[in-house]
Amino acid sequence: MFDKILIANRGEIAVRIIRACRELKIKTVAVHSTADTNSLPVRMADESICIGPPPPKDSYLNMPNIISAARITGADAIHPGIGFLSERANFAEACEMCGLKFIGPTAAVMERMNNKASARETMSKAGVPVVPGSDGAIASDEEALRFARKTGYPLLIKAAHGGGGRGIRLVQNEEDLVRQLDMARTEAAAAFGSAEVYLEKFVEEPRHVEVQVLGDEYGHIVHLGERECSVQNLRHQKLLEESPAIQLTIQQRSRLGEAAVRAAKAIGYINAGTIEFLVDARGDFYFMEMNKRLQVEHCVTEQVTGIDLVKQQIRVAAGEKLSLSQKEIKFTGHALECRINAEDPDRNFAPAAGCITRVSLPGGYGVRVDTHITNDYEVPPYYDSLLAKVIVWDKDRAAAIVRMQRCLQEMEIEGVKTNIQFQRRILNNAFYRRGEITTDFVQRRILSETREETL
Amino acid sequence: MFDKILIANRGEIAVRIIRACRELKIKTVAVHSTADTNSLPVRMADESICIGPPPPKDSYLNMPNIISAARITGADAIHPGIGFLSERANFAEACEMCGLKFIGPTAAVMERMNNKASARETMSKAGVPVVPGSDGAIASDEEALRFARKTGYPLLIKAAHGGGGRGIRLVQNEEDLVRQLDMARTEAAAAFGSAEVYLEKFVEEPRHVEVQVLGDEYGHIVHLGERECSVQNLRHQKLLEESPAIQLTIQQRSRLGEAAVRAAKAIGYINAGTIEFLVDARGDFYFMEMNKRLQVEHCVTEQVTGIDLVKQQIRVAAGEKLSLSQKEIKFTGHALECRINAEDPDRNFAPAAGCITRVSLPGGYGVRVDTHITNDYEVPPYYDSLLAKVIVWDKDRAAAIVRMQRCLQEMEIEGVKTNIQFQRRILNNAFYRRGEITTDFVQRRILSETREETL
Amino acid sequence: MNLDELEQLVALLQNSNVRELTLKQGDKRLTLRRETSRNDLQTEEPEMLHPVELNGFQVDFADEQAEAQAVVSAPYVGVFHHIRPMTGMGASVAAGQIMCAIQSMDILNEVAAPAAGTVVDIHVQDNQPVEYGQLLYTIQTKED
Amino acid sequence: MNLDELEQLVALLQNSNVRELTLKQGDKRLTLRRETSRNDLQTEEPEMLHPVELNGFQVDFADEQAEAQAVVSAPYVGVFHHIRPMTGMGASVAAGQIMCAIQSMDILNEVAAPAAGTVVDIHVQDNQPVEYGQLLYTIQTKED
Repeated sequence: MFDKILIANRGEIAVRIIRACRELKIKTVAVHSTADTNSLPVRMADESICIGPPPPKDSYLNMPNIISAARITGADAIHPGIGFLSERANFAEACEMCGLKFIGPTAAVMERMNNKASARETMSKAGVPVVPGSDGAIASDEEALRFARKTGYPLLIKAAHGGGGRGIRLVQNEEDLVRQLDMARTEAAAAFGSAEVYLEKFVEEPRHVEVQVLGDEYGHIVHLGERECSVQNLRHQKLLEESPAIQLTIQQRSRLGEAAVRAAKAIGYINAGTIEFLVDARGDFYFMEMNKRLQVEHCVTEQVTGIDLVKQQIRVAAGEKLSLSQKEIKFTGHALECRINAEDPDRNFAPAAGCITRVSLPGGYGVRVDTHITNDYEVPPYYDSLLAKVIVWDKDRAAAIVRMQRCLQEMEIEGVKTNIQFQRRILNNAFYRRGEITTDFVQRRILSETREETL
Repeated sequence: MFDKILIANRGEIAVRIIRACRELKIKTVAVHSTADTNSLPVRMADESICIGPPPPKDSYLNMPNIISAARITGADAIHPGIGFLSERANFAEACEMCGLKFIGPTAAVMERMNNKASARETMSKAGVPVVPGSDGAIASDEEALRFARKTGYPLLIKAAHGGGGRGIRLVQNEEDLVRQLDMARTEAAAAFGSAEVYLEKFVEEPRHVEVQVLGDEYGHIVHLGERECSVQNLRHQKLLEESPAIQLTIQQRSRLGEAAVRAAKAIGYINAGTIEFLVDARGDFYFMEMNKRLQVEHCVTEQVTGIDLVKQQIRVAAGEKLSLSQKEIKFTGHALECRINAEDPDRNFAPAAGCITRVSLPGGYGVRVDTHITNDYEVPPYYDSLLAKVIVWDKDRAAAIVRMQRCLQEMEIEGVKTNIQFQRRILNNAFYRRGEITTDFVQRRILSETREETL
Repeated sequence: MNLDELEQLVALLQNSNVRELTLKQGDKRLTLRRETSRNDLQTEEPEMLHPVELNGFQVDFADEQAEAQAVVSAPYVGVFHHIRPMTGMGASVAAGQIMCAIQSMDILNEVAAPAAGTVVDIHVQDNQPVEYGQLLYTIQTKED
Repeated sequence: MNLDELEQLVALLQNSNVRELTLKQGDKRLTLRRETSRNDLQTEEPEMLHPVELNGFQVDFADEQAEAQAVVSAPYVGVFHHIRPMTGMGASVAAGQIMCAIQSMDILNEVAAPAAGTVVDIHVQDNQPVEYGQLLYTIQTKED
């Protein structure tokens, strides 16, 4: 087992990782920008190292300073957390070259999945359903038109190296296709460093369901069930996640889990990862992409399985064998997570910064709060807007929703605008309550309601 | 179901009950003394009523004011919480007379168990093992001597109407017995209003293990497993509780559970209650007493069973049938609870009062905190010293201990003295770790160590 | 009570023509008195300030006039009832005289005047539910 | 930064013979200047105040003399190394002159002087690990 882990991240996820390390009796090093000098993870960690000024590119994305920080503190592993360097193959490679264990998949695995077109191919070969699409990158307009005639409209043009909902265009007909193909290539080249694009059938009214997998270095891979993540804002950022997914039969759920394990096995995946699927109205599912790291919403999986994912990540990275067999992993009850963000729902969810003058967190039975905020915390304007995750568990979904409502009623944050009220509106929504959520839920059921109210 | 519940209590347990009510969509009335006007339960409840000045006898024990508060607010039930009026048969009776549902057992059941000697008899008849003792109250010195010769020393003299470890004398031999019997009678008369005393065999090096039971109005009674509560301070106040109990075989655990259900059935028990047992080194157990209310440590039972006890109490009181069968109640993992008190371990655990200038609570996976304290909370000197309960869950006891250590390392309370460091010493203790805990654990393994250190 | 709150109170006192201010919380009590010259007092209009809540503290104001007042607050939780004859505005009461009753658990608990004087304010209405400590009457205990 | 902290700083400034005080947090900066008469200044002894941490803010003090100082802080995380010849106490440096190196991932990154002057303080030792922003040298940029 490791003796000391450096956490190359900030905020609530850094706190989460420090807690896991402490329980494993592993010492911790927090790295931080000058904007986070007084942050909770810095105070909690055994050591801390300032790695640069506030802009992420100068600090949390500054590989030489982070690796150097690991060296001067004698850390033997780096946990990249979520975002920042967590999916950069070259960072994983640099860590290994410097004798530091990167807690995540190998650089080779990451690279294999970073090209979306080749990832699709791999999945398709492994028997994982993929959305009907072009065979790899589109070479010419003719090829695109041929595919479109075969598959039908609407279609999506996707940048091969895009991600997180960026670099995607919807086309409705032939004229549209030729015109947008050029624009998509130019945009992709500028945004992702590669002009490669591919075509995909547009799955209408889909749900976003993802499966958590966990693999060790000896080829043993299990899944920890799925998460329903269709409640997203207009920038495709998840707002509210739950496990298990709703409106799936037991058979559909186990097919999803098996497909995810096949997918992870096909690429020799190691450590924690997530396979994202689009699920259509009939419950048919299509591989979307793989997240080669921990997810913000990993907590709902922990609550229904009783498995501490971050500890598992660390154990697997230390070369331990996975002690879990698929059969032993049981799912109990229903978990929900609300992301509480510093943002202004009345101003198009613009990120809010400022000083939190008072914070009152919910608590009690079936409630977990993961956060880095405290009274007098200064929300820096440089990073993502996540302030806290409120996670609840109960026997079933209806009870979990009621518990979450109780928690958001208790929760108070003063000094910055938050989306607490907005989350309460989601929980109150009749469609949400019935589980009628597709990825356009927020726009269709919540924001449209606001527009109607203001008319 | 009830429309509005009045909570006749304060502090963390009032918060706990308000949360359960909210999740059941029941409105709440908090009553409070003038010392608790700005307390968290008062702020959380839908309504609040001041019921008197700070001394408990004038406020939280003031039956006319509390019942009157329920009437003027239109509450239809009263939850008495823990302590205060929760085990007063005449309060339960007064509630019923005024058309208010008392959330707890009936007055008749309470009275049946309030006399210790008759309670022993009832238990013994129901096949629940009791400590060998005199048949009811001792009528004469001769009877006492006869019993002592038959049973052997050491023996205990107990006041029939005592409780909570008060009114108990240990005698080692015949001369001692006669002399102490007189003193015990005089003391009992003064303290408990009755001179009745009885004799009991002294169980050496016992553990305190208690079983949670839950019964509805239709005679259906289940148990929710047991709790190990041997870690107590010198005033027999529990400090750290866990579930399941340690060092018991599966057979012993199920015998305990069955005995508790028999005990509850024998007296026609309704609502949540706890049967306390002494367990000796061989795992043999003896009925000690019954707590006819919720316990502070109910949370560890909730964590290992996934059952919300306070909601069950309310449902049962509303006349619902228990929806749980004994078979369906499953126990998963291990839970610990540390009571964080405002007290000074260096001054014989004297209660501390004052203003909490800063509080930082632990959080994350497997952690629950039940508390009423906030930044700037003024700890009043009139009530018990409980500030917060930190409850952790994990797969097994060793992992739960590590998680609790992590939590107490995170937890910070400034402004008043607390027992956080003292709890950390218990968790570090090798005997505690091995599960070698008897009711004298704190004195023998922790405080003796302090004396040695200071020598 | 922290320094900030105290400063607020001092500011409140300084900007007012109130000479004395008392805070109560539980059985704690803090009184602030303003230094005034005779001149000041003569130019001031007598003014009555009602008790207010400030950060959860009950604050009673007292000036030269108000020092001659007594308040009657509810010693029970229950429903306020006038008695016959009703103790109305301007009524003279003797110390110990029954002024009203609070019905609690079907019992009518009588409430007596703490001092002799004239009723200058009635803060509750007939049949109104009252909590412990709720203000019922203000009595002017001195003749002007 | 809240009002309380600001008040502390103002008090600090008023009770000192420091004329100017600068706070930095991230890229924010706050400067407080005390009004002084010429007389005051003449009776004051020049005094050097080292930067301190106050509530997590780095506070640099500047008086008439200190305004003529520049600090060199670590632009990289790594191990501090003197160069040959070593930039010692009292050494004169030109703007842009290499003063030391920080080894980061096996690469020696050179650190240049931000201004010409004389080294009046060296805050680290050879082979010492340093974090970003750690103070390395103080340079007196004006001749006395």
